[in-house]
Amino acid sequence: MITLNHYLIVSGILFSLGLAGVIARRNILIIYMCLEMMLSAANLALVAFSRFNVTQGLPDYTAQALVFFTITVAAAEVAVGLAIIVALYRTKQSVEVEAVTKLQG
Amino acid sequence: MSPLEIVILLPILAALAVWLGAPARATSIIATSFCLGVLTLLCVQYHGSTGAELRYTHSIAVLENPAISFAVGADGVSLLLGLLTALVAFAAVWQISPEKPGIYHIASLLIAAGAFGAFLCTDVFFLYAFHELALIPTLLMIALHGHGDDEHRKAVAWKTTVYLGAGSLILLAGLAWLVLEYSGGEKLTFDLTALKAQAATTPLPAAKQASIAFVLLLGFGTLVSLFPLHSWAAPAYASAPTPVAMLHSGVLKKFGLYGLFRIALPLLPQGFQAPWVHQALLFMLLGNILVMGFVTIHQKRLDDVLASSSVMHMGYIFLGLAAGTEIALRGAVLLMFAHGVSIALLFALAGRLRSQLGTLELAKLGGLGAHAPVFTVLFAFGAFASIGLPGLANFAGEVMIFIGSFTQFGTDSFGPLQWTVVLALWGVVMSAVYMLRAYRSIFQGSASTGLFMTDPAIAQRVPMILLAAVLLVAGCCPWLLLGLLKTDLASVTEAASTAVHGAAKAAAGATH
Amino acid sequence: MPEPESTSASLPTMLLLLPLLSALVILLAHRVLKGASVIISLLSATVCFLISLMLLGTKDATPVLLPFLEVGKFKVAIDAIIDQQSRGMMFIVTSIGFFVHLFSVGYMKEDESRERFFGALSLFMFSMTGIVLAGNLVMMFIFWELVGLSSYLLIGHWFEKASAAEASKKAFLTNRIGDFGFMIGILMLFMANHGDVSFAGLKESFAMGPVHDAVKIHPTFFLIAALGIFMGAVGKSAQFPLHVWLPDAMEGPTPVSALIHAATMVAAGVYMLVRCAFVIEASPDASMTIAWIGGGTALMAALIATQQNDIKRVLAYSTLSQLGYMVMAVGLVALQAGGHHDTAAPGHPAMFHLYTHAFFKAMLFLGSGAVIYACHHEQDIWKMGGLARHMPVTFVTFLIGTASLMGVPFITSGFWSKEAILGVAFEVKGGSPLFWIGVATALLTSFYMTRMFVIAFLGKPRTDSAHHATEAPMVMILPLVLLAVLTLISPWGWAAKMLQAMKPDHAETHSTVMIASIAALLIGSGLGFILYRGKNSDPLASKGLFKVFANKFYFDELYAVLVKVLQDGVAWLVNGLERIFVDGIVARLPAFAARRIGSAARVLTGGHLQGYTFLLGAGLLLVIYLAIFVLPQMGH
Amino acid sequence: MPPLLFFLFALITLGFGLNVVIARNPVTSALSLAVSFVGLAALFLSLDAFFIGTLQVLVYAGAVMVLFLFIIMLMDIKEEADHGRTNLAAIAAGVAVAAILAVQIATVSGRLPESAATTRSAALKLQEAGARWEALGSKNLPTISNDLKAGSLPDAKLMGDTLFSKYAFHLQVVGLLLLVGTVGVVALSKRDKEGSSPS
Amino acid sequence: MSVFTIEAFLAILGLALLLVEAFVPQVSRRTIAAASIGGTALALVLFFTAASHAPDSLPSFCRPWMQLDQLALFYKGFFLVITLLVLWLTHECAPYLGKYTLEGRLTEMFSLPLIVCAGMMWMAAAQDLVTVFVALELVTVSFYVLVAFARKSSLALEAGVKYLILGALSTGVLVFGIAWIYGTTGSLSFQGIAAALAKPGIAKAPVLLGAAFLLAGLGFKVAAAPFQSWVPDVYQGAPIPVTTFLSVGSKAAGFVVLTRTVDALLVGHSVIGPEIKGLLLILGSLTVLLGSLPAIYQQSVKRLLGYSSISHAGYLLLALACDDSTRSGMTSSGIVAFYLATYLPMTVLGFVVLAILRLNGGGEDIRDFRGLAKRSPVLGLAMTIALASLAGLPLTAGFMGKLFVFVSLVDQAYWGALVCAAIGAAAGFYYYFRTILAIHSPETSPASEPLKLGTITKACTVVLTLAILVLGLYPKPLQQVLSKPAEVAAKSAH
Repeated sequence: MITLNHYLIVSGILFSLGLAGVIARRNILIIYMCLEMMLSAANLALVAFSRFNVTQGLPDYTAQALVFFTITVAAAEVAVGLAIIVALYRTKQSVEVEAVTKLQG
Repeated sequence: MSPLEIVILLPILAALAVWLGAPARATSIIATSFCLGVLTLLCVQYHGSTGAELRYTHSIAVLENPAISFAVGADGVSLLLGLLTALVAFAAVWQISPEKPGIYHIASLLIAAGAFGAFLCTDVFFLYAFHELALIPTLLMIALHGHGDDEHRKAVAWKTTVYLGAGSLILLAGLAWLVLEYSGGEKLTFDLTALKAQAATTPLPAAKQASIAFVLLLGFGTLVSLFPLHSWAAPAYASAPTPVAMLHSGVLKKFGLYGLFRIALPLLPQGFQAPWVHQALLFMLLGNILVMGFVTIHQKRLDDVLASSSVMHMGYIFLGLAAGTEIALRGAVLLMFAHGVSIALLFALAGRLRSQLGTLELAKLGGLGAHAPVFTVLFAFGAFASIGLPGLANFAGEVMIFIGSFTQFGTDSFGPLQWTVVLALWGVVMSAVYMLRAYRSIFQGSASTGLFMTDPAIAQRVPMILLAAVLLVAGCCPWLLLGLLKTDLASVTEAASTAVHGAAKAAAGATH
Repeated sequence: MPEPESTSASLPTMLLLLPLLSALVILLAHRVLKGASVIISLLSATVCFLISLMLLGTKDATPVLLPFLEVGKFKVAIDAIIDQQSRGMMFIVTSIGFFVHLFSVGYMKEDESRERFFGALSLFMFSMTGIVLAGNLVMMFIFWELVGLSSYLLIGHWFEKASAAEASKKAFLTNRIGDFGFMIGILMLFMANHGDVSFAGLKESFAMGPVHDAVKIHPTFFLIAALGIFMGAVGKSAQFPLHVWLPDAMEGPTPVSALIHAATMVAAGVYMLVRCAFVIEASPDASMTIAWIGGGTALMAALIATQQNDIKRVLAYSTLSQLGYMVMAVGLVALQAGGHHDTAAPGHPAMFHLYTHAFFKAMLFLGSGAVIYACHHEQDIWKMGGLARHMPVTFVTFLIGTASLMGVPFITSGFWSKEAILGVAFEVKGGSPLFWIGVATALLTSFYMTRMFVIAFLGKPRTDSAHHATEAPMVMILPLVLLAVLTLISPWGWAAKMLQAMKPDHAETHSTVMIASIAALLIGSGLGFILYRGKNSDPLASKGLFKVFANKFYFDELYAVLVKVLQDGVAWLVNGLERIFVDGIVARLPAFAARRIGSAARVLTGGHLQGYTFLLGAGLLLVIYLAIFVLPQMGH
Repeated sequence: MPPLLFFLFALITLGFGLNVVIARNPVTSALSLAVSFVGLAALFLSLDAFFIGTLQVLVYAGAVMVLFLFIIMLMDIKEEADHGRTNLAAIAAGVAVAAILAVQIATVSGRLPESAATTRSAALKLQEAGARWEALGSKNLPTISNDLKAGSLPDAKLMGDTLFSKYAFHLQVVGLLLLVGTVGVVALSKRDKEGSSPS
Repeated sequence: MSVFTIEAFLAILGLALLLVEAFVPQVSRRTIAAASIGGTALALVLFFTAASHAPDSLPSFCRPWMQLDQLALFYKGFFLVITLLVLWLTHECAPYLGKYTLEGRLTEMFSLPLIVCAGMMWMAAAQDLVTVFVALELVTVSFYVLVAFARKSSLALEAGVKYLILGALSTGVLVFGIAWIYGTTGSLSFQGIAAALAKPGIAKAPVLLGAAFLLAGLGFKVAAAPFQSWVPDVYQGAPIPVTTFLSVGSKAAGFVVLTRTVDALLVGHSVIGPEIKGLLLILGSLTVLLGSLPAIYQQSVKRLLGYSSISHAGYLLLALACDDSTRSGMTSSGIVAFYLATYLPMTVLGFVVLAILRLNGGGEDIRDFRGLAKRSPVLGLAMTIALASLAGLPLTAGFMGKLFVFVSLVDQAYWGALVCAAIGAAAGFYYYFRTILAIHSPETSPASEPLKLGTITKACTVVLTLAILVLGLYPKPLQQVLSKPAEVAAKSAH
């Protein structure tokens, strides 16, 4: 049978994959995609927990509401993020992390 | 409103006025002389009092829990140190030459205010806080207007600042610990009287007292340049502009000693009784006396000699505190006063020497005694006072400290404390060596070519003559000062003297 | 401030106050006063002399003049002991002081800064009076140091001269070393006697009080205490090994040498030891040590004196030698008393010798001053000669002094006092080596005094200055004459009694002693006369052992090395170690570490986004690791 | 959901997720992400979260991914420029961190008491819930209690109820957030009239 | 007045300003600035008049996720004040900021802070993680825009990108943490979490995993090590008003949430209490050190203030760890709030001076401060006091904050953390005083003409300086405000 553990492990692996991408990739766009992946992994964990936290015979919808908000917020974040990335691209002609190393020390 | 509050606030207001454009010299001289007058009057009024309670108290609550209040109050010890502050501050601002920028006066006034606050506040919080008021003025004065080349004096300024800062943080931790342990019930209090009351009714276990005492020793010790935490002091005084050197070495440094005397000893009698703390203190103060004695002998410039000697002499005051007997403690207080006056006088003279001749290199000076007899006599006053010549202020203090350490006779009479005194006495010889050496090479012998100086004009002599006169009067009539110290030490001594004997016994027990 | 109790307090008070006032007035107003300073100082010395004469007739008392320090039970007052010892010493001090003042008026006439000189003289008078009157150890120490200061000022009077400056410094520092021991001694006595450092209290305590028993339980403690006290005397009375300053002190003006470095201050050590006799008596080992150091110094100084050519140095070493004699006497008497001290003992050989020596040595010094003055500040005896004819009065007084010093039997004071000391040495068990040392010293004394006298006063003038020498002026001659009178009368019973000379009245005189000393005198002076009569240079010079004498046993060289190695070398080393270790470990190492760590930590903010994300990830791992795998295991 | 299906969708989610991370071409990454999200949506469905699953497909796999692709196309980004070894450290670091993190999460996840719970052991009790809903009286939404009693989970309805009753305020805040996002996008991506920056 | 009025007013005002700008393009910047500043000031006035009776007016539907305790009210006031200051600063900086924004437009700079303020005020009252998340994201997303707003400056853009990526990463971590906390405790509300953690049977490791993620996510917001690396870069790159807002507002917002979370995790006999405390101590100590030591090397004052902000976050974390120490009259949350209140005037003052120098053509480096005391004595003194306060010198506000932290640490006998705090403070003496030294140095900076200050600027400077001194010398009123929750909590506990 598929247990909560399975879901959590999938969520954990997905989160880790995202983190690996964030650290390893140089393309800011892909980094951003990986961030979305991490967010989704968190959502998976939330949904799984909400399903197995049966309250009064039903899944806990407060957690699912949080997932709803997460998705919405993520969408807004993506919009703003992409706008910033576009602005970066316009000035630097690049979306690689090497384009942003002036501030340091 | 207590007169002490006026004394504390007046220099700050004067500094503010100077900053706003008031005539610097006049303002600061008026302010400091007013403080001097007030404190002299208070001393006269207080003289001979035997009541242990504080006088001229007034307090304004700043916080209720922890109970912190801007509380002032004084007994003989604080009045004496306040008087010292006023004297040195007056001398310091007077001798600033008029062409110097206003920051000289502002810094001097702020340092003086800090010292006043530290000596006259009875709340641990403000006592601590006021001392720190001097930190930035000191930094600025040494780094911007100090002696030596730019890089050197900045390095010295930083060393001093960070060292003192770090020391005061250790101190803060220690004080916080003390306050936490001694505040009865749920509420913290920084009020010294309340803390003392609590210490009297429910003393802490001895082991804990010892730990706190040690932390406080390190904290206060850094501010007093207790060996081996002293290495900031000598370069700082040597590099500091004259008024700062006078105020810092003469007055501000005494804060650490005052703190130990006022806070640590009465609240943690058994802490200093603990053999390890006691012996650590003896070891460190011997470091001050002997190591710094040799270091001073090695110095080749007058400012370095004075600066190192100032560090060295702290050892004697610590010795008085370590002995903890009534005689020794009073001796320590006397010596604080005397050392403050003498070193301030010496730094004032060294400052003048530097400004006239441009060098303080002993090898380059010589024969000034013939050109500037008054100057020479004044210097001799300072120098001989600092080597503990009877008739000048330092002697009475030193001798009381020594004698105070030799009060118990018995099978174990020659404990670590007594051996320390014997070694410390050798320091008296060493201080004569370097002081006379300096005196010899500056004033005696034949004058070096191109170095010519004259006696200061009458107006410029005022502060120096004042300080020299105080040295003489206090030296010939130490009972005048002792009259201020009639009973205040009872609480300290009762606890501390048992402490010392306990420590001596314990140490003797350990050696057998 | 307690009211002075009638006359017993008023005389000592005036004795202290007058010179102090004089010194202060001169210090503050010498610019205005100019020459009047001299008068003020002289006046104060005169009045003091008169007061001390009045004092001679007073009864014993111990008035308190002024409270100095008072803490609880511990009291140090400026008080006074008035007894035979102090009255006699006061007479010496004030009389010689007065004469020297008088002499100085002439001697220092041309000096530009004679106000300073007289001011310092007054200061000295004040300090010395204090020592004499001191009723307790702390007060004694206070004035002890103050005489050191005045001595410093007076030796360094001509401070532009490097040698004078160095000599004054040396004197002060050497005395400080002595005072180091003195202070330890005082502290130990303070401790033993539970806070009472008055001589009266201590004496009582040693006799029957708590200390009486403690002495038996802690003999080492009291040995050290006694030696500590003695160390003070070693410094002040220039005993071996701290004797090196006294000859150098001759850099000061000659009247100073007469007053301070011959008659009074250097004798203060002996005075103090006699005051503390009960302490020394309590410890036979200490007594023995003291006696031997005294004897050793006496012999050593006498040997050195045989090869000195500077008239003042000869006298200085002679002073050393005689002080050694006195110190030896102190030790011997203490050994003799050995705890069964007879409180009623009227005299003391050391004090008696001090007494007689003070007058004739002061006279000799003043005489040498007159000679130097006459010879235009020439001090080398080989450049004098034949002065007897040019300076008859000086010659006569000098002759009296020399005879006294050599101990010409029966008529000179020196004979009686020296005899008393040798007598004690002879009597005391185990004192015979010291007795023979004493005799040898007496022989040498006769020898070098004869040598000096013969070279300087007899024969023909060797230089122009000696040739044109004339008798000194009246103000300088008068003191010489008066001192000569005092020298002559002082040993005689009635005078000794009146002047409180503390002459011991020995019932018996040992013939051995008498014979030995007369033989020593004859052999010594005879040899001197034969060797040096009509010589233009020293026949013994640079011959083997005599070279060692001439070079003062190389003490100065040895000490120079010691100072260089033990003081400057150690100072250099300590300074370096302090820089490296203390400053390094406490200050520079943490600063360095903070800067390095800070610098290294800047890598964390190196500007690379990937680095930041990695750090975030790694930080996350760290936090999880800590939270789950480390902290729960730590147990709280 | 049968285990087989779970593993299938988990594999899709993770496999394409991996492809996002390792693909050289951003377009591939974006498309893989979309597929991965679809797999994820299926997993949501398996957890009875139909509404969220739908949302995941609509918002993420649909709107967001389109946005990404749009931007990629707009910028005409090709493959990541090959900087050779410089990336190696970053890759190693990323892999290491991710691996450790995954292990940590997996370890801890096993220690969760409920980790062995299955959809069967934590079965939903729809009938009971329906009864309780009905008992709520005036607050009862009949449509929900009817569905529940009929034995089906009215996921969207329940979600709606939660959002509009309990989290009505949050919903408005999120609305504000979206508005801010819009404003931000406009402010940040509007062309400069001076036209200093070429596109 | 409803509890939402002020927040709603601010949000609507923000949106209205955007609309005005969109539809009436000719409206002047001054008008917009005046509207936003005036609006905030009005909100502040309203807040103070309404604050006293606000707790009673909480409608029942929001009771599960909202609370209006003393702490919430304090933070709301705090956010209003900082917003007002930031808006004023934005207005001051407008002349030079306009050079870097599109067509010199700054409307968003005036409107977004209002929305941020509303978000932060909601955060202050949040009672569950959903609310926290939503409000936090409102703030964060707005900040993405604000940081990158001066996009003609490549540094601002770079800061924007860095903040964006790392911020999003931290959001992911935060949500993951929320998920696990929810999964293990079965609740999203702080009360529920606390209740669940008080049960002894709960498995520790999973809760700790969730807590670790949560702390990491929030740690990023408050600039705690090892999540601090973005701070210096972003602070340096962002426009001065935004940096000010970030360093004071955003940090305070982070700390409200952290306070609430930590309270929930530590309350009573929480099974994971010791671990959380340990974690906070370690992170706090690390933060102090990693904030202070690299700061020694900084040449840019703006960046220096970034490091300073990190090290202050460290002290705040240490204060949070001393949860049991209530002897100093305040709970740990009270101390944190107090510390932040002292942190506000000194930091803002620092940025104000930076802004004034910038406006007069100066740079942001320490050497640009040389001779400031001569160029403008008032600014010189104010900056000196601000820096002294930042360094924690007694008689200034900064010392009072540090004192409470030190006392708590000693009370709990956290010696290791105390040593780190002391090292950090000692290093602080160096790097803060370096600027003071430059200010009073007789050598002049590249620009050396006297600085002319407007009346309002001068007034603001003086007020902020006085605030530092008053908080340092007479902290009683503030502490009274903050010590009430302790009493309430004590009552409710019995």
